[in-house]
Amino acid sequence: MKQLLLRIEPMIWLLFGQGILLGTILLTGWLLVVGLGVPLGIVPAEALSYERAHALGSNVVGRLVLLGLCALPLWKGAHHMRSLSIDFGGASRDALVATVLYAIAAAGSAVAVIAVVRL
Amino acid sequence: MARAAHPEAMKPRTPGRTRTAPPLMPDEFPTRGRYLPYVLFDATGLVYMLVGLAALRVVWDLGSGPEAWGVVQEQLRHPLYVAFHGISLVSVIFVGVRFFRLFPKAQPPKIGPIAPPPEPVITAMLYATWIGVAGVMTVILAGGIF
Amino acid sequence: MSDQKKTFVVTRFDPDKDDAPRQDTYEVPVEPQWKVLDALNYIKDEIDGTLSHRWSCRMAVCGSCGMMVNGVPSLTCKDPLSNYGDRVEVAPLANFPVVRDLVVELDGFMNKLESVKPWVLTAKQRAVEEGTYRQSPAELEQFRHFSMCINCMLCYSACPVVANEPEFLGPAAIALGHRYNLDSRDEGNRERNEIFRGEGTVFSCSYANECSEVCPKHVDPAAAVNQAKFGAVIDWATSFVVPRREKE
Amino acid sequence: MLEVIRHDIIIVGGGAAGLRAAIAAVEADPDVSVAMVSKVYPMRSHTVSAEGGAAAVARSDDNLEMHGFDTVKGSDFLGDQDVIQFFVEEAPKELTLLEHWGCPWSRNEDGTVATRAFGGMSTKRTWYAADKVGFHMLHTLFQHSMRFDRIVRYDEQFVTKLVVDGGAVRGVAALDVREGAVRLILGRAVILATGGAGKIFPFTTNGNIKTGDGMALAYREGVPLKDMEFVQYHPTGLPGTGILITEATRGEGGYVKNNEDERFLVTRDYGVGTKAELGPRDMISRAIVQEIEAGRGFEGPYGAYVHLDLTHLGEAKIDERLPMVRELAKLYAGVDPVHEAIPIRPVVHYMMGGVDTDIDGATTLPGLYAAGEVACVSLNGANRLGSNSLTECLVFGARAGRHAVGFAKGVHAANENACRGQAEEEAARIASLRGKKGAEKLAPIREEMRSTMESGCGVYREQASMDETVRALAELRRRFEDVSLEDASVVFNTELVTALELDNMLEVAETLAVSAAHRKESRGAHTRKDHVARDDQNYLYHTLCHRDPTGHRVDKKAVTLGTWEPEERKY
Repeated sequence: MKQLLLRIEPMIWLLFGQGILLGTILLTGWLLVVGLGVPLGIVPAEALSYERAHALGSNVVGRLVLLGLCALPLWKGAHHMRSLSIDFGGASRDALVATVLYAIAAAGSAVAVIAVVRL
Repeated sequence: MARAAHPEAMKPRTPGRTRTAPPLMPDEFPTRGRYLPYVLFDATGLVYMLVGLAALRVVWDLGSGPEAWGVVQEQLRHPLYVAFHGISLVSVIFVGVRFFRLFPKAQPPKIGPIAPPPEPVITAMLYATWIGVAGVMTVILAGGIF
Repeated sequence: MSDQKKTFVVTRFDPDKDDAPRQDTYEVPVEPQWKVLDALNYIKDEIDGTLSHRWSCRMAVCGSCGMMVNGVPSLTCKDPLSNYGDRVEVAPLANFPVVRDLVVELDGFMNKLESVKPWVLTAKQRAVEEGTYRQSPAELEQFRHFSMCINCMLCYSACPVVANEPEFLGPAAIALGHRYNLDSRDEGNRERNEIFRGEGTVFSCSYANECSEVCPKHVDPAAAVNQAKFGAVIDWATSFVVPRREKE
Repeated sequence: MLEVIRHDIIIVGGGAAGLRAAIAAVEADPDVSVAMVSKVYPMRSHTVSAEGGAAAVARSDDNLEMHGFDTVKGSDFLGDQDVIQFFVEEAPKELTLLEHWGCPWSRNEDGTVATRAFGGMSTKRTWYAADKVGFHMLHTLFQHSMRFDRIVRYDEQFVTKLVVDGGAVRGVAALDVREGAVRLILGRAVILATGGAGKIFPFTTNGNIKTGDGMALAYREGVPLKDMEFVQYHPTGLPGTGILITEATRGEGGYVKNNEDERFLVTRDYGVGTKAELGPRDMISRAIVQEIEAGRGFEGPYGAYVHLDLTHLGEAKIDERLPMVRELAKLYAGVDPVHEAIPIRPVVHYMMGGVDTDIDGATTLPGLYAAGEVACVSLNGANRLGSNSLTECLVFGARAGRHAVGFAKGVHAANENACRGQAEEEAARIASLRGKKGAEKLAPIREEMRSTMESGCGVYREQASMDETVRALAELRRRFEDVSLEDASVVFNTELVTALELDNMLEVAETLAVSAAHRKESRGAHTRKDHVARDDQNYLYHTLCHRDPTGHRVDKKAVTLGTWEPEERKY
């Protein structure tokens, strides 16, 4: 297991890199409006009416942005939670922890692709 | 007193023949002083994982039709959800600032034939992109244009 | 001797006498411009001859006298006593097995350093008659600050990954391997990048940046490690596209 | 139980000379097994502190003849001219090899290696790496040596005795500082590369490990020490700490000024002529001492000093060419050289003298070699020119390494039993030192040794003061027999190491004082108030200090002349 993880580590790190760079950049706007703006009433609810949201989401750029902000943060999340586990003495079970975390991220990414395609 | 580091930390392949005292971690590790930002930086991993999954659920409901979309919009107004997204925003900004301090100096002096621009230029480009994209997305999502 | 005194709480450990490290306290009359090392040498000469610590050049270039001072890795010959109040705690470097008092086991680092092949790797050995390589000042500047590492081990003491992941190559070893990767005379990139992706992988680094904070020679090993990640990934990716591509 | 290890070549010391000798040995014969036994990890060797540069002909307007003549003139015509001839020929090759191994030499725009001016050199021939050449050279050599499995390192093992059997050196007895055990390492040849002995003086640029161990090891086995009286005072060291401010500061155009802000090396005649600040070290050190004695120095907490002014060089040039000088001045003298002058005074820096060797590095004891500052192959004679020493370590380290491999082939394996006895004796002696009771303490004896060396063998010497030093040192040796050691521990007992080092220093200090008292003339770094002139008729010879039952006997050894005739040393 450990050897497999080592072999794919560069690819994981690339995904992590995009996760932290693009993920951070894409999530900011999303959190401001979808997470806080509309729910708190600062932004009028019509902005995210189904018709408008679906229209925005279903064009190509929309789909890519949505895919980015769903899938990429998962990889940053997985990689840094793995580091956190090691920080608190998790080196011995790292192989297991890493496999689980990256599996979640991979599954999440797959579902995200489907979610974006079926829009 | 400092916590014990991994017992094998900095252990040579063929250890010396005298008994050694086990390695200790730096005093402030993990959650005090200089190491708190680092551990928080790692801890934001959990936040990013949850935010990603939450966004996935919203996008999934968007694809499931108007009723599902209405339900999720309603749930998003729940104080706990709002608090979570508040914390997520703080985390995202904390991660962005800290990562943008690393990214410029992490660029090798030569990528193939071309040399990346000097570090301050890279930092400026990063922040311009971040603010630009966040601004555009906010305006679009909030109904300003389109 | 000036009248100002400081209290030194020094960690002691003799494997033949102590089960675990203990602390001794000394009152030391200090001179205004003394460094921490001067006080330790005063203790050794005048108060307690059994205190063991490493030092030599006393001008912050040999790297022998690294210790934890008030919990922070520090080069004691460079660390002015004026930085500290009346109580100064001196302990052996964190993350290292302790051999005696303030002396730690260094062979672990020597193994890591040798494993990154820190020497010029070339397909063909250049003959002396051919004279020196041509290397422009710009090419020299690419790797020069990474070659300033004096192996003082402060970065290893500050690094959380070194504390928790024994196989990790560590800041200084990666920085020196990366130094040779960036040297225009060296052709060992591919070989070293395989090592960087191997057991002690550079990807274990989760960027605490403490190694660069404590480095007394401003080598910035955090930059070196993260640049090495970049190089290792590019090399890994191209190895699928163009197998065994020699650096031109 | 005594542990016995066998190798072909044993190198004592892990600095530039030791590392270069090891590399040369394994390159000469890939099957040879080399042991590198060093008191400290090799990257801590004192080579690391060298700042200025390493000399070798590189420019088109330079040639071997000029480098040779500068060196012999600098040596006040005491250097052996066949050695100097070989040295200047090999120097460029050695520095080129080092460049191939990765040494980050500073460069010209066209990519060739840059060179700078240095004291006593007629043109710019000092290769440099900003102002950290020793550090870069040592780490390059150490990292390069790591690629050879045939070089086996014994780190932090302190060689306390050469094991001699059948009239030849057979190995060494080494104290493993960590384990506290003495180990016998047998070999067919031993190369001493342990550096100088600056710490016998109170005020020196040298690190704590420069205690003349190799010189004492050889001396105790009957090998003579040559030209020990010549001690180089470097003109610019920081008062108090003695930290070196490299000559490259003057090479880059720095001025030396007295308390009247006067560049006295230009306005007054101190024999340096138009070279001014770039005159040889002995002359400039004497000029500074005279300025201070004439009351034109400054007074400070650590005694009198003069100014080294770099302010006119500008921040850019200082940061590019002299970054460490700026860091050291700020850190250890509280002065930023970009804006203020640096306080400096002459400081003990280098030992021209050392273990007597021929051009191959071989000593009178078969199988024993020496290279670098520990040796006196006599490249430097009475005064070394700045930046020749690092190159000397490479040139003669390599030669000693190659020659030792050749010698080792004709030697049969050592007789283990005879050698084992000597090693066990040494182990018992060292064990008896641990926690030894006595009326004396280490620190006072060390301080008194240093002060008597300063008063007797300083920049200016006279018969009475030198004789007094010889007497005082003999007294200190007796008191040392009754020294007490507080630390009886076994593991990493640094007090024991300090005691052994003090024993070596006292031995070496005596040979220095005795040789100085013998030479009744002023030559190079050996300057007397009672014999001001150089006396080629009576004293154009090397002094050989032998150890014999009555104490120390000084003999003569002819100087190899030939290419350049001795002339008055005027610049």
